[in-house]
Amino acid sequence: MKKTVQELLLVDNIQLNHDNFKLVLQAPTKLPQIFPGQFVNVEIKKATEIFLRRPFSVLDVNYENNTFSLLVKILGRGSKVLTTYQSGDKISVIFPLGSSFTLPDKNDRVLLVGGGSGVAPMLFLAKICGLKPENVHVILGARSQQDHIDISAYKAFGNYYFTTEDGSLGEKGFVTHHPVFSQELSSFDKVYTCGPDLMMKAVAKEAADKNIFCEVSLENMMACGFGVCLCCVEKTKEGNKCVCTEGPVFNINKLTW
Amino acid sequence: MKKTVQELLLVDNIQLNHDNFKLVLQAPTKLPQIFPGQFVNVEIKKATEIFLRRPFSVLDVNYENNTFSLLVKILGRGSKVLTTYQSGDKISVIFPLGSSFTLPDKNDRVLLVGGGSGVAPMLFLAKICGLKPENVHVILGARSQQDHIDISAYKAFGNYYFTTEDGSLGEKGFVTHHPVFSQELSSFDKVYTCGPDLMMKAVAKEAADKNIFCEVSLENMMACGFGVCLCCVEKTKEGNKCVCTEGPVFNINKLTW
Amino acid sequence: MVDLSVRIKDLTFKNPVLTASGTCGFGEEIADFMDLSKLGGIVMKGTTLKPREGNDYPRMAETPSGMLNAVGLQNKGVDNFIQNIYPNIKDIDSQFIVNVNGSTIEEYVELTEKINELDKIPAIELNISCPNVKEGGMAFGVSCPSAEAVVRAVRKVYSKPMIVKLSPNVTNIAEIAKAVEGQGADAVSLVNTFLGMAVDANTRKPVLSTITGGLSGPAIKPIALRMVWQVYQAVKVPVVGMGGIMNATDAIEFMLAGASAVQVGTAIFIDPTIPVQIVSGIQSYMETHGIQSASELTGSLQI
Amino acid sequence: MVDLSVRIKDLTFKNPVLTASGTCGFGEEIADFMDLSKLGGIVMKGTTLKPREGNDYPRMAETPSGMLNAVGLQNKGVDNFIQNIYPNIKDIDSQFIVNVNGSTIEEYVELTEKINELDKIPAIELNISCPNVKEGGMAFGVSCPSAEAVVRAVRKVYSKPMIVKLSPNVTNIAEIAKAVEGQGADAVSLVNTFLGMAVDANTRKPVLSTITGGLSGPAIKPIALRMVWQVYQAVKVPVVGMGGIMNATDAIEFMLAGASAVQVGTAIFIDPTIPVQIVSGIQSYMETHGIQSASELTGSLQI
Ligand SMILES: Cc1cc2nc3c(=O)[nH]c(=O)nc-3n(C[C@H](O)[C@H](O)[C@H](O)COP(=O)(O)OP(=O)(O)OC[C@H]3O[C@@H](n4cnc5c(N)ncnc54)[C@H](O)[C@@H]3O)c2cc1C
Ligand SMILES: Cc1cc2nc3c(=O)[nH]c(=O)nc-3n(C[C@H](O)[C@H](O)[C@H](O)COP(=O)(O)OP(=O)(O)OC[C@H]3O[C@@H](n4cnc5c(N)ncnc54)[C@H](O)[C@@H]3O)c2cc1C
Ligand SMILES: Cc1cc2nc3c(=O)[nH]c(=O)nc-3n(C[C@H](O)[C@H](O)[C@H](O)COP(=O)(O)O)c2cc1C
Ligand SMILES: Cc1cc2nc3c(=O)[nH]c(=O)nc-3n(C[C@H](O)[C@H](O)[C@H](O)COP(=O)(O)O)c2cc1C
Ligand code: FES
Ligand code: FES
Repeated sequence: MKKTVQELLLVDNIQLNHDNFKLVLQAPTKLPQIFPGQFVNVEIKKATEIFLRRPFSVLDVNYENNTFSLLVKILGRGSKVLTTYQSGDKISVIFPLGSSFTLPDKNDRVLLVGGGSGVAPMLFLAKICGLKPENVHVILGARSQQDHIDISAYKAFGNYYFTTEDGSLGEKGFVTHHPVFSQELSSFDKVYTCGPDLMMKAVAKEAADKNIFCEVSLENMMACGFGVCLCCVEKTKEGNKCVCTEGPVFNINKLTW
Repeated sequence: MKKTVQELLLVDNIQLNHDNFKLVLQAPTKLPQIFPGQFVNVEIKKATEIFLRRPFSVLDVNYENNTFSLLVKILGRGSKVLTTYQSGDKISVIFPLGSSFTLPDKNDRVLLVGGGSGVAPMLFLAKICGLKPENVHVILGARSQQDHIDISAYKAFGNYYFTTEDGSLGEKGFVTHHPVFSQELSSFDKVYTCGPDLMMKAVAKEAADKNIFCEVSLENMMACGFGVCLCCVEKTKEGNKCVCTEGPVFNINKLTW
Repeated sequence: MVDLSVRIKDLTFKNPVLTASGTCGFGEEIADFMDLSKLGGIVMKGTTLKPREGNDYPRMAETPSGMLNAVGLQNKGVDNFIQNIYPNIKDIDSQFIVNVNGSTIEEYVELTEKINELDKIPAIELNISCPNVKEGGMAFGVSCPSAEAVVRAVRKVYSKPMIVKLSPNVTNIAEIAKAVEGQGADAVSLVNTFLGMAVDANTRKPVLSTITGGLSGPAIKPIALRMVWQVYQAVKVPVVGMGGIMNATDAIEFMLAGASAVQVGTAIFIDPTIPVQIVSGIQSYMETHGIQSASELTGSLQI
Repeated sequence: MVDLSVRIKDLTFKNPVLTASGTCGFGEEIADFMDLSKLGGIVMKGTTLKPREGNDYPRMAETPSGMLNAVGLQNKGVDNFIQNIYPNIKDIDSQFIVNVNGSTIEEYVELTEKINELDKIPAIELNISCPNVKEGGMAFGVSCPSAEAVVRAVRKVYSKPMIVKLSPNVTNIAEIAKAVEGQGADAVSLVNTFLGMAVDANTRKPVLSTITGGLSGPAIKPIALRMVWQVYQAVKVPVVGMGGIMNATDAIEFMLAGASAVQVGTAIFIDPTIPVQIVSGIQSYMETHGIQSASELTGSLQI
């Protein structure tokens, strides 16, 4: 898949909750195929202090309109300014970047576990994985109810469970405290996860214990996003690997976690 | 007059011609008195590459609304981004800065000569100098008709003459080619000018030749705008002077022009 | 209440935030914007024995996240300072430090002797690092022997706290710091500006009248921070850190890296209230992190 | 048609724009974004005799108008280069230059001997200025005797054009340039990164695993430009300029200050098409200013 730098048109910027926004970007020409786990690198010009681009996973693609969307969570200066962009603004984006999750086989039962902005690739994967909804189980974790976003647009593609640290929505605790983990984990053929490192490590451990195929999508500090700077390395069993080109999706067997 | 740094509200941004905009800023509290020739120093946050503030002369003040306006001409990166700000945006401004033109005496006949963005303090001076309109004569110069702005709001305060380099509006040539200079200059008690250096030097020379009181408002590269960096010096007969505190308005007798 | 005060030798600053020389005039110029007594100290505009006109215009170029200046120590000379400025500042409740400059060692000494007479000037900052003068200045600060010579000579005539301001335009700043410590410097301050240059591609000329100038502002912060950290490990005297500090977080970074106090320079041009904002920002940081005394921050970086 | 080509010794570059080592991989990684044959040359990722894993993560910190990196010469070693990379690049119509690194002089020499065998590698860039390795690297580049020793040894085994890449972390870069010129360098390239540091005030730890790293990007441009100008005046060999070049105007500034060619580094991370944009930007500039040959730009600053 050829990577390009393009000026995209921001066609929508929707606030999803107190710190999450959905940005919809339109390309002037036909979009290449983009898969869950892949990401884009966004230039944020409207801020005095931002120098490097900021990476964001793709949340969804609409090939008819040549649009794709990003789920942007306000973390620091860059993400904050990005959420103030308005429809009609042009944004320079490098895409598509990185590897995608291994799509499940036709009859797989899959568990998707997302937290924080890691929710984006999980929803995308649920939508396009092509499985029967009853075989797609998605656990989404957050600190509290107000940190969850409305996922009704994705409801049709699977079964959704929520956890919150304060118990304000769904199960109380971390994602791995959800009964799915204690009761049904062995029933899944594949586990996919994206979110905070600690969360992914906990999920990976559960999957590894039961010897279930598990892929995680790592987020780390990137300068380029397309494999030239060698800043984004993760220590793997085969030495340092670039997260932006050899990942961000890794099978947990490769990691030294 | 105490200088302050304040977050002002942009209440209006009106495009005046292809590269001139009028920005109206509102202070949360009572404005201090501001006089023609004084300027403000504006922070431009919405641009990756701007570090220092940008100085702009005050075009007009409305003490009832606590607003003042600036005439911003697009010159480079900062002024360009500034003109994209929208009503409702907050802008940090340091003001009021610098010295003002010496207000004319009650019965003076005055000639005001403005070019480029130097038009701003001339219009402001025409408006508030308190003279009978027949004693206020304003020559505004520009490259061509499209570079002039609509000055109808100031019509009542004086007599306006235009020059353009291509002859598309008013007299053809530079401001000093206007017949007022060759025919009436001696009839004025005071000459004020603001605009490109070359223009001001030409005006100053004419006034000096006839021994007429003449003040110019200098624009140079400023880092601070309030007298601490010593970057904005102009060589005067009394040594280097700070344009931002000892000017920007100087009597031509002091300059080494 | 957390204790913001810090000490350099026997001199106490009510908080670790000073304004940097050449960026705050003599204090008066920024008094409109803040109560000067809220500052730990004010390092005044570089002073010389005789008046100096400074360099020709243009003296400034904006650069990415920074600026070049080529002011060249414009000042009215020490006698004017004593007669016209000292009387106005001597009763303000802050520490006013004179930034001492010379083209020759004799000039440094003679100037310091005059400053020594001023009761209410508690310390000097000996500037051996100005990149914008033809004689003296940075030339003294880029080799150990010449730096030592100036410090030794001035030390003989000055017994109050002497802060020596170092140039970053050197291979090994820690060596220079050790050298001046060896000659009796009570503290070192760093960094002065980096020698830089700006070119106007359109006119094909240098932007500054002096061709090169001194680079300051956030652009230099990572290098300045590294130098403070290196010097902190090399010397025993306190380090005053500066270079691109724009907010309390930046100031804290310098203190963690080893600074006992910081100076805020170019940031003042962007917003003259930044120094006092930094004072309160450090205070909240200390409260949040349960730090009792500002001096605990110094060098507390966890490696 | 203006003539964009420039020469270093007997080597012709079709235009003065090269990509900088460590910022463009081996060319392949940026081939999606541009036609590599539009570039004057490609200086490939720093290569060592033996494979290197580089430093631990985190290796990067964003800084005002720049970034720190602490990659530490991660690469698969020269044999891997010869077997797996050289075959892919040797037919691309640009100049592929190997950036040569070593911990010891022997390593530099042995590596260079291997590169010497490769017909389609027309030149090496001898890196004596990497700030991110424990041994060798910058240590060679910050003193004249050690810089001379490496260059002398490598010169003996390599007769094609040798560009020596200088460290900016020195008091007098012109001296180092003269020293390596004296040992037979055919050109000097500058600057490599500045040694800098980033601190996380929240965790009270350094941001980089290696504490210090190399600063690059527009932040350093004013200093790099000054160094190019100083070196240009000091040596007769061509100067390859770099440090924060983001657009054609920046590139032209370096050429006016004395660079015969430029390298574009960190800008590639922001937009990998910048190098080819710079090529056309220089062409328009030359057309506008009536300049026939790019080499006329070199050092044509009007003082
Ligand atoms: C492959 C990939 C995919 C991503 N997908 C998404 C997504 O879909 N939605 C989303 O909201 N975010 C996503 N992120 C994270 C996003 O890139 C960061 O939130 C963003 O760069 C923060 O920029 P900022 O300027 O707001 O924060 P800054 O002000 O730069 O940083 C704020 C704090 O966060 C830390 N930080 C910033 N970026 C990272 C990072 N990448 N890894 C670890 N720590 C970091 C900084 O060290 C700092 O302490 C992704 C990151 C990667 C690498
Ligand atoms: C006291 C004062 C009052 C001013 N009043 C007005 C006003 O009312 N309206 C208005 O539109 N402009 C005014 N200006 C000029 C205005 O400050 C500049 O146009 C603005 O700073 C340019 O910023 P920029 O980022 O757009 O240009 P940049 O990209 O920074 O510069 C573009 C080019 O213009 C040159 N340049 C920029 N600023 C100046 C300057 N101040 N003097 C000389 N050359 C300069 C630069 O060297 C560069 O070549 C005033 C300036 C001063 C000092
Ligand atoms: C316009 C200007 C003038 C300066 N004048 C002096 C001076 O007179 N004496 C001195 O020691 N340092 C002088 N400096 C250096 C500053 O004190 C400070 O060391 C430097 O700017 C780095 O800090 P900053 O990045 O916070 O500005 C000057 C800096 C600037 C920008
Ligand atoms: C991530 C990164 C890796 C680098 N690796 C090397 C290297 O391997 N060899 C080398 O000589 N320079 C290396 N450099 C330095 C660049 O080639 C260049 O000298 C420096 O970044 C300044 O130019 P710039 O500001 O355009 O990036 C590296 C720079 C960066 C940012
Ligand atoms: S971010 Fe540059 S190699 Fe991955
Ligand atoms: S702009 Fe700083 S003194 Fe005038």
